[in-house]
Amino acid sequence: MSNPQLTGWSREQMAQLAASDIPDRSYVNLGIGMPELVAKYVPKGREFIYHTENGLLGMGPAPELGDEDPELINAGKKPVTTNPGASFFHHGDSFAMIRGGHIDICVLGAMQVSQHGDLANWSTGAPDAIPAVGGAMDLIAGVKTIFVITQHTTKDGTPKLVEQCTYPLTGKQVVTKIYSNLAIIDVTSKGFQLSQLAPGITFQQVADRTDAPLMPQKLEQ
Amino acid sequence: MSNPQLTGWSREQMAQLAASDIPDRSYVNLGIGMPELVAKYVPKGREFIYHTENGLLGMGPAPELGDEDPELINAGKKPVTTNPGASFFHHGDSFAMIRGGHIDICVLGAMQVSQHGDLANWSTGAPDAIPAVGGAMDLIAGVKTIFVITQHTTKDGTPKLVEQCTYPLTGKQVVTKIYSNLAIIDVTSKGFQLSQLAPGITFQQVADRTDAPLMPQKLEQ
Amino acid sequence: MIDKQVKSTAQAVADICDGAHVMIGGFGEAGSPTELIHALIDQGAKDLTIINNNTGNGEIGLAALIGNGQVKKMICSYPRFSHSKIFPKLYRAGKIELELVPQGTLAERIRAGGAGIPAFYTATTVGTQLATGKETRTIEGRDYVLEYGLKADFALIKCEHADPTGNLTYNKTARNFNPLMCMAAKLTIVQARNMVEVGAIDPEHVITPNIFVDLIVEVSDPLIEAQMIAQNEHYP
Amino acid sequence: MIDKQVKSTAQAVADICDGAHVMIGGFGEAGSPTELIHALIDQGAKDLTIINNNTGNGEIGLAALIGNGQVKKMICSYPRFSHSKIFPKLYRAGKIELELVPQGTLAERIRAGGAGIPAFYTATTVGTQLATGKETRTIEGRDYVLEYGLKADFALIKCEHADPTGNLTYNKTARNFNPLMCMAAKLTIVQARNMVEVGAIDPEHVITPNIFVDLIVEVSDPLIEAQMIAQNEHYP
Repeated sequence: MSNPQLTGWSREQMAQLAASDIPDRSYVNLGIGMPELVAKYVPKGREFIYHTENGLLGMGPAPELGDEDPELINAGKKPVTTNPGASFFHHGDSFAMIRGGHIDICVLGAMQVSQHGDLANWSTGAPDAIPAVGGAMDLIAGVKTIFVITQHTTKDGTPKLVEQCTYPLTGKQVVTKIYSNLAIIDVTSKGFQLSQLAPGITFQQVADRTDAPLMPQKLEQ
Repeated sequence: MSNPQLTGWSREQMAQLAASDIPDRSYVNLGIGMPELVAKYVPKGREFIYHTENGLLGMGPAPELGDEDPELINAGKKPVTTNPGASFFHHGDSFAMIRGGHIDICVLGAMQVSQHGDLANWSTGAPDAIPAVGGAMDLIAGVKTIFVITQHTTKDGTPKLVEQCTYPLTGKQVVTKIYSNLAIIDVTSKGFQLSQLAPGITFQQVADRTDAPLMPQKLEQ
Repeated sequence: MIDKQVKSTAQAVADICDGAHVMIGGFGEAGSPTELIHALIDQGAKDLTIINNNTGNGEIGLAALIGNGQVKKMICSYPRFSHSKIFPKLYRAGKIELELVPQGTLAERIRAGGAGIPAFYTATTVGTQLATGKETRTIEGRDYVLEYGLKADFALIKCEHADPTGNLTYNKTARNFNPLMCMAAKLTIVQARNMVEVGAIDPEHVITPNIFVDLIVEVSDPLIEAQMIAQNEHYP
Repeated sequence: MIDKQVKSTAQAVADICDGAHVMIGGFGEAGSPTELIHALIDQGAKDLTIINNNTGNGEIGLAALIGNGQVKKMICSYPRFSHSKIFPKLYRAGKIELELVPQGTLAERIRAGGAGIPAFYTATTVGTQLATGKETRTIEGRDYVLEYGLKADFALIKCEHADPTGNLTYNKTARNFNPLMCMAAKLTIVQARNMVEVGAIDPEHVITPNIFVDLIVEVSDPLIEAQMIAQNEHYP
C-alpha cells in the first residue's frame, strides 16, 4: 500500500467533533452505525431533539438490558427509549418533517462523497446486490444540513472522498461537512477545503488519501 | 305564471325519502340547509355515520339550548354534538376522506342540476357577488354518490332541472338522484328519469316544470 | 429543557413584517387565534397576505385586521358569512385581492407546503370556473388539475394544551387547519389555552409535534367571538 | 351499533384473492400483523403484490408468506436485513419482482392513494438511479420527480386498541405505515391487541377514524417475531 493507514481520531472523537458543530435546540436525525455515537456527545449547555424516521421525535438512548420494547425502535430497528416531550406519529407525518425541511441536521455514514457534495451511501451497484434504500434519499433531499462521518479511506486504503462518485448516488450536492478520522473537511462551491487536522496528521497525508483536490485551511482559521 | 306552484312533498318528507335510500352503515356528509334534515329520518334498523368536513366523524344532533360549544361545530358553523365512536381530525385528513372516496353519500342542495348530472350550487355568477365555494367542489369531486334535495323550481317558478346549467358549475356529471317536492328523479346516462311522483302530482306537471326531457318511470317499477 | 414561551402576544407577533404571508388557523371562530390577531392589529404590519378559510366576522379578529387596512390579499375558501361585512365591502371597492381556493384543496396545498411536496394533482374544480388557467392532466382516464403547495412566513395558531417545547393538542373541531398551518410556516406562533409541563401530554396524544412550533404564549381565557359579535364589539 | 368484528383471523382474510395487491403494516416487526399474515399463508392466495417497508425476517410472518411462494412482487424500501434470507434467495433466482421505493416516497404514495391524490412531485431520488424513467419537472428552480399514488385491494393492519366501529390507536413506533395503509386499501383488515367499548377511545385520541376500517379481529397476545427468530421458528 502506498498510503498506509493512519490512526487520527477515534470513532468516538469523530462523533464528538460532529456533535460540537450542532447548534443548540437543533432537530437532528442520526444515520445508522457511527452517526449514532453523536448522541453520546451533546455539548454542555445545548439540547438536541432526535428524530427517527420510523415515527418518533424525542428519541432517547438505548434501554437497559431487559427493558427493550419491540414496538419502540429506531430506524435501524434497534430498541430505544423516549425523552420527556417525545411524540409518536405515522410515516406520512415523519417524512413530512424530513421532506418539508423541518429537520435541521442529519449525520450520515458514506461510501463516497464527491468534491461537489454528492453522496453515495446506499448501494455498491454490484450486480448481485439486493438494492435497499430505506430513508437515505428522503433525508438527503429534505434535510437542510448534511454532515458525514466516515473513515477517510476504506480498509484497503481506497479514498472515499473523490472527484466523482463511482457508486450509485444517494443525492447530488448535499453534503455540507465531513468528519473523517484524519480531518474535518468543508464541502465548498470550489470543492473540498480542510477545516481541521487530527492530531499528528499533516495536510499532505490527508491530501494523499483524498482522490480530489484539497484546499488548505482558510487563513483566518 | 304559466306553471303555478304545486305543493307535493314537504321539506321534511323530501328529507325522509332521501334518508330511506341511504344504505345501512353508510358514511354520510350532509350539506348546509335542507340536507341537514336528513339526519332526523334514519330508517329503523339502519345506522349512518355523519361526517362534517371541518373535522368530525360521528357528528350528533344540535345540542340543547345552553349546551353549545363554540369549538364543536359543523361545516355550517352551527353547534353540534358527538355520537359515541366519534373522532376529531384536521382538515387534511378530513378532505382525504372526501377526496379519497371514503364518504359513501353526500346530500346537497342545488341551484341547478343538468340532465347530465352537472351540479351548480356555489355561485350565481352575478358580477357583484362575493365568490365563495367552501367544500362544495371537493365533495362533488370525491364522494361516490351525490343526492340532491331541492324545490323543483325557484320561488318564481323557474325550473332548477335543466338541459345545461347556466350558473357556474360545482362539478360535472356528478349527481345520482334528485329529491324534489314534486318527484324523485334519477339522473341516468340518457338524462332525467322519473322514479316516483309526489302524491297528487302528475308526470305532466313535473315535465312542465323541468327544463329538459323527462323520461317516465321504468315499467318494472 | 427547551422553552419556546414568550410573555405576551405583542412579543409573539413582533417579527411579523410588512408584506408577510401569514396563515391564520381556525374555521370561523373555532380555533381562531383572536388574541394573536389583535396583537397583530396593534403591531401594525401592512400589505399582508392572509391564508384562512374565511374572512372573519363582525368587527373583531380577522375581520378587524382586514378592516384596519393591513391585508392586501386573502387566500380562502369561503369569504361570505352572515356576520361577514368588512371583507365584502372592501372587495367590491377593489381594495383587497381574493384568491378563492376550494376548502379541501386549500387544506391539501397547506399540507403539501409543509410536507415538501411542491405540487400535486386533484380532481377538485375539474370542469369548473375555478380550474380556469390551471394545468390539467389525465391519469388513468380521469382528469385532474395541478395545484401548488402553499407556504407562509408566519402562522398564527390557537391550541388547547401546549408544553414549553411546543407539543400541542387542540379542542374538538377547533383543530381544523391549525396542525397543517403549523407545518407550513417558517415561524409558527401559538396561543395556548393551557400550558402544561413537558411530559404531561402523552406522546401518543400529541397532535402537533414540537418540531413545527417556534413561539408560544399562554392565553388562558380567550375571547369568545360569538359573544362579542352579539354585543357589537369591535377591535381596537 | 355498527360492529365490524369477525371471530377469527381465517374469516378476516377469507376474501383475499389470487393476484390481489395487499398492503401490510409494520416497520420490521413493530406493527406487523403477523397473525393475519399467517392466516393468509393458511388461506393460500397466490400471485400477490405486497406493499411493506421490508421483506420480513427469519421464516415467519412476511418472510414465510414470501417463502411459501405466494408473492409475485414486493413494493418496498428496504428488502435487506440481518435476518432477511428468504427474499434475497428468491430475488437472485429471478422468482420475485421488486419495486424499490424510498421510504418517504413509499409513505407519501400510500397517503396520496388514500387521500385521492393521483400523483405528486418530490425532490427525493432526483439525480439518482431511482429516478430513471421518471418524469421530472422544475418548480421554482428546483428539480422534482413525479410519483403516483398507491392503492391496494386489501390492507393487513396491527393496532393496539380498537372499538367495534373501527376506531384505532397504535402502540409507540408500531404506528409507522399502519394508519396510512388503512386509508389506501379497498378492504382494511385489522388485528387488535385490545378490543374496547365504543366511546372508550377519546375522540381526540383516535389515530385511525373508523371510516378507514372494514374488519377487525382481536389477537390479544400477538406473536413476538424477535423471540421466534431467536428460536429458529418457522411458519407453518
